[in-house]
Amino acid sequence: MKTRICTTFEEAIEDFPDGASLMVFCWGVSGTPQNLLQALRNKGTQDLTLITHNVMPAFVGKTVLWDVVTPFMMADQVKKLITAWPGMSYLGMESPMERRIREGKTALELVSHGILAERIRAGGAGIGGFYSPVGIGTLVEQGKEKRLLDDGREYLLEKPLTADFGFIRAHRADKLGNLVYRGGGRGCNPVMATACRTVVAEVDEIVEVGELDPDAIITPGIYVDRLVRVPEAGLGSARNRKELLARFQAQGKKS
Amino acid sequence: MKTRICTTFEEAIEDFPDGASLMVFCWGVSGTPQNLLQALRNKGTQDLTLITHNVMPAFVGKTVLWDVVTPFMMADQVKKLITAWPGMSYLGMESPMERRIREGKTALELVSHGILAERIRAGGAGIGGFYSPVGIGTLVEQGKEKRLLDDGREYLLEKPLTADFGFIRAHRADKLGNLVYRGGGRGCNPVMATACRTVVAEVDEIVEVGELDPDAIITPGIYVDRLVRVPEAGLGSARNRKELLARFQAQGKKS
Amino acid sequence: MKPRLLPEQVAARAALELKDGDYVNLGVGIPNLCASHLPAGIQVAFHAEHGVLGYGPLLPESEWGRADFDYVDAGLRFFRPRPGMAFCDMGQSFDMIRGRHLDATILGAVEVSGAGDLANWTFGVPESGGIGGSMDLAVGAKRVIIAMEHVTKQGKPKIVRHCKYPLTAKACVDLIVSDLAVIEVGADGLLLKEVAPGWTAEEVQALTEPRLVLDSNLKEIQV
Amino acid sequence: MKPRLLPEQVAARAALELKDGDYVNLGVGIPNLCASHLPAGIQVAFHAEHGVLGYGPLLPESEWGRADFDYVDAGLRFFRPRPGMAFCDMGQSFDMIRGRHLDATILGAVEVSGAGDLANWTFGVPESGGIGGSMDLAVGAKRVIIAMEHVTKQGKPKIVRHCKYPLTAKACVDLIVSDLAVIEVGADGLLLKEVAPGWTAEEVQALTEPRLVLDSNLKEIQV
Repeated sequence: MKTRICTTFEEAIEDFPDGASLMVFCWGVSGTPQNLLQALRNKGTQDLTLITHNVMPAFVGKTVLWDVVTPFMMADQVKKLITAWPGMSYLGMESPMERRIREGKTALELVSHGILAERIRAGGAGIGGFYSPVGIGTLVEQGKEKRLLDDGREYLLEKPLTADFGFIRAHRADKLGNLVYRGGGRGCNPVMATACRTVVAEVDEIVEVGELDPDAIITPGIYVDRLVRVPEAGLGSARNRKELLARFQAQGKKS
Repeated sequence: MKTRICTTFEEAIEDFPDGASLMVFCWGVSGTPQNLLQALRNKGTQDLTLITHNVMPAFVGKTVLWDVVTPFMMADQVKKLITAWPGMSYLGMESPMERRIREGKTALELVSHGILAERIRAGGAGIGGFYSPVGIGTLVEQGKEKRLLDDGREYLLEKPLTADFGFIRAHRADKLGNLVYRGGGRGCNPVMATACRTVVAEVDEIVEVGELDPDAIITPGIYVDRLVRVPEAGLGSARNRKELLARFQAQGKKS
Repeated sequence: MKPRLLPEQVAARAALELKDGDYVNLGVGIPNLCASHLPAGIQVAFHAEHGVLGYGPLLPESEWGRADFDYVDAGLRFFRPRPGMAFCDMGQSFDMIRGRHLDATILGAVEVSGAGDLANWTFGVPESGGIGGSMDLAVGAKRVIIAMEHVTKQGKPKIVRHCKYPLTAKACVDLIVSDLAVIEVGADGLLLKEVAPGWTAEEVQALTEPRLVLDSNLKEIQV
Repeated sequence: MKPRLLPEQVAARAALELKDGDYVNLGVGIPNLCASHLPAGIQVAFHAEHGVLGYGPLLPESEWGRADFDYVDAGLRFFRPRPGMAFCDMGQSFDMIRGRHLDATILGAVEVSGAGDLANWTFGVPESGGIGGSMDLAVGAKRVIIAMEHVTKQGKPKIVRHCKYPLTAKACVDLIVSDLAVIEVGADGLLLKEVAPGWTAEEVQALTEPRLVLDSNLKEIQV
């Protein structure tokens, strides 16, 4: 299917309904589709099933960057959460997501980082399930088939994950939707792009077809349904990152 | 573990014993570690378990390029073959490998291309097994657990594959063993590099650390044990490829 | 004998099933001809199993002096590089297939059954040829289109009640485009949608083992 | 109270376990300090879960003006780019871990049992923190080294008969380096190999729940 280039984030998610499932990666500022998340927050979409690695705000050192938009800010929109890191109490602060989980408003499915990535990969790659050596003898065993395989080790049967929408943050795209990433911002973005019915990517730059090195493309356009360019001062843009750092350094000097 | 740079192909495989298992990719001239294969042929190693996609010679149009070294040339060294394409009779020619299979000298495990790749990936990624939708109702079902999963589809349980040695063909390496590939020569090389105890890569060029773009490295050095540079006129080198084409074109004009 | 569609015409008719922007894998034989017979104005990205997406047209033999062995398709034929193409590893290539990301595959067939079972990877014993990527494609592509001759060289039906040859996949075929007809495989069996110019439904039925249901809007193939 | 090893000394002793060319993942806390206390002359490639291999040293706060948010470690700390580093996706990053490609991981612990069971991801209920990559690392790394304080802030043993806190993995720990001792986890239980300067085996045993077997070559920790 053809990749569509959208001019606004609102347009890119206009058909995102209440109750839909969403995959999104976040490693602080890096790899996080902040503009799409903000559009979804503004839209007020409810009852999300959210699949994400960590529900934490962005931080530098011990300072939280509250104006960086992450899944942490979306707690009241989430009905079900699948994650490896739901809470913040271990850092001395009960987070909104954690509170909702305790109050029974958000259901929690706890996974490890690696098994979350692998379940998403399985979802994107048409695998019905896989036997994982991770989590044997721990609480993630609950409700899962445990099996001794030929190699004499025990494994858990893990099921694939897919979602209705995937929000992707990449560095550059061409007009066919081929994507490249920058540094650790790659994260789980490429895997998530394979496992969602509608994949929307926000990128720093959209270049002409042929400008990306075909040997270096990480996510081929086959996986990408919609593209939006992050505006010059948009969330996560080069300028926005510079401002975040400058503001943070100024605070540091004051204190 | 540190990547070792070897000066000869012989040195790179000197500890390859009879009876070992080997993974190797081949797409004609492309992606095939011809020099390592030739060294193993010269060494005369016996009783190999060979894991490869196709046992076919290289060809252009309908002309076979007999001096391109592929697993096809190694039939008499192979005790067990795991492949998606063992024979050539469908092209009107019984191949040596096929003959050995018929004579019971080589055991055959037939797989599909995709499931072979996925089993190798599982081997490299510590997956105990996976449920595949491919092959239901066909002869690859034999001996495999068939299971109806939650989505109402039937799946086969497929087991991981690993090997003692992996021969890899890449384009460029740095001295840490980071690899990049060229075009379709990538093939199954990156997946095989994850699933073998000893991974030996032959490459067109070995560059200094830092010369490869970290966002474009396909196989990180963690997977690569030994490196050998293909000499200027070595098998599969730019010069060798040019000569193959020129010779082939000359033949074409004669006929 | 009455004229049938030429291989190029079968390919052109099959190619009509493709849409602008589709990602498609073509099998060997007639399917491969589809690349040169796309409907005007549509762009299709072709997928090759070993990890090539969106490659350009095949190099004519006169240009093999400029050929590049790393730019070959699944049949080892040289292609031209094309802006926007992408390479991936073979594992990722089959993830695309198995994960239902390819819009369509056009494959050849030895036999297709009335239930849409497909046999297309060997005429005989397993070791005489190979499965290749056919099982993965037949199971994984969103749409499986068969482009083939309607009968064998000996004139026997290739659309049969039950396949005799080793299967590629069960109930996987969506549409058959032959040199005589276009047939949709549905829950109720085979629906004859189009016949080759000059051919009647009865004549096509006579060369087809399972019973064909006639589409209410039966047409002549336009090529 | 008798002096114990400082966190930096624990890290330095744990880092002695690493070899030139190793690929290593470091957990938060004392383990992270190992990066700055490698033995002279060895190079180690550090792995971060989200897909970074071989990154450079952390940026001191004075250089945060040049920081890059795409160059952060697993704890969101800025690192310097380093020649030879490589990025991959998070799936591939965990393939490395689960597939036993990492030579070692050095992790912190809440508790370690005499059988090498590890608890290190939550002090309480599951939703209060997270598993992160700890379960994958504990199961997948070729060698699991724990670097920690020997007892809790309240002076209770952290090396226990049975873990009370939710487990990270069973029987996964190979070696414990604490501020009092170096203890190998073997098939026969815990082998006390080294004690901190000024400490006796008996004193270490008194702060350790399971019985320690004394290595025939018991030494003082050299830091």
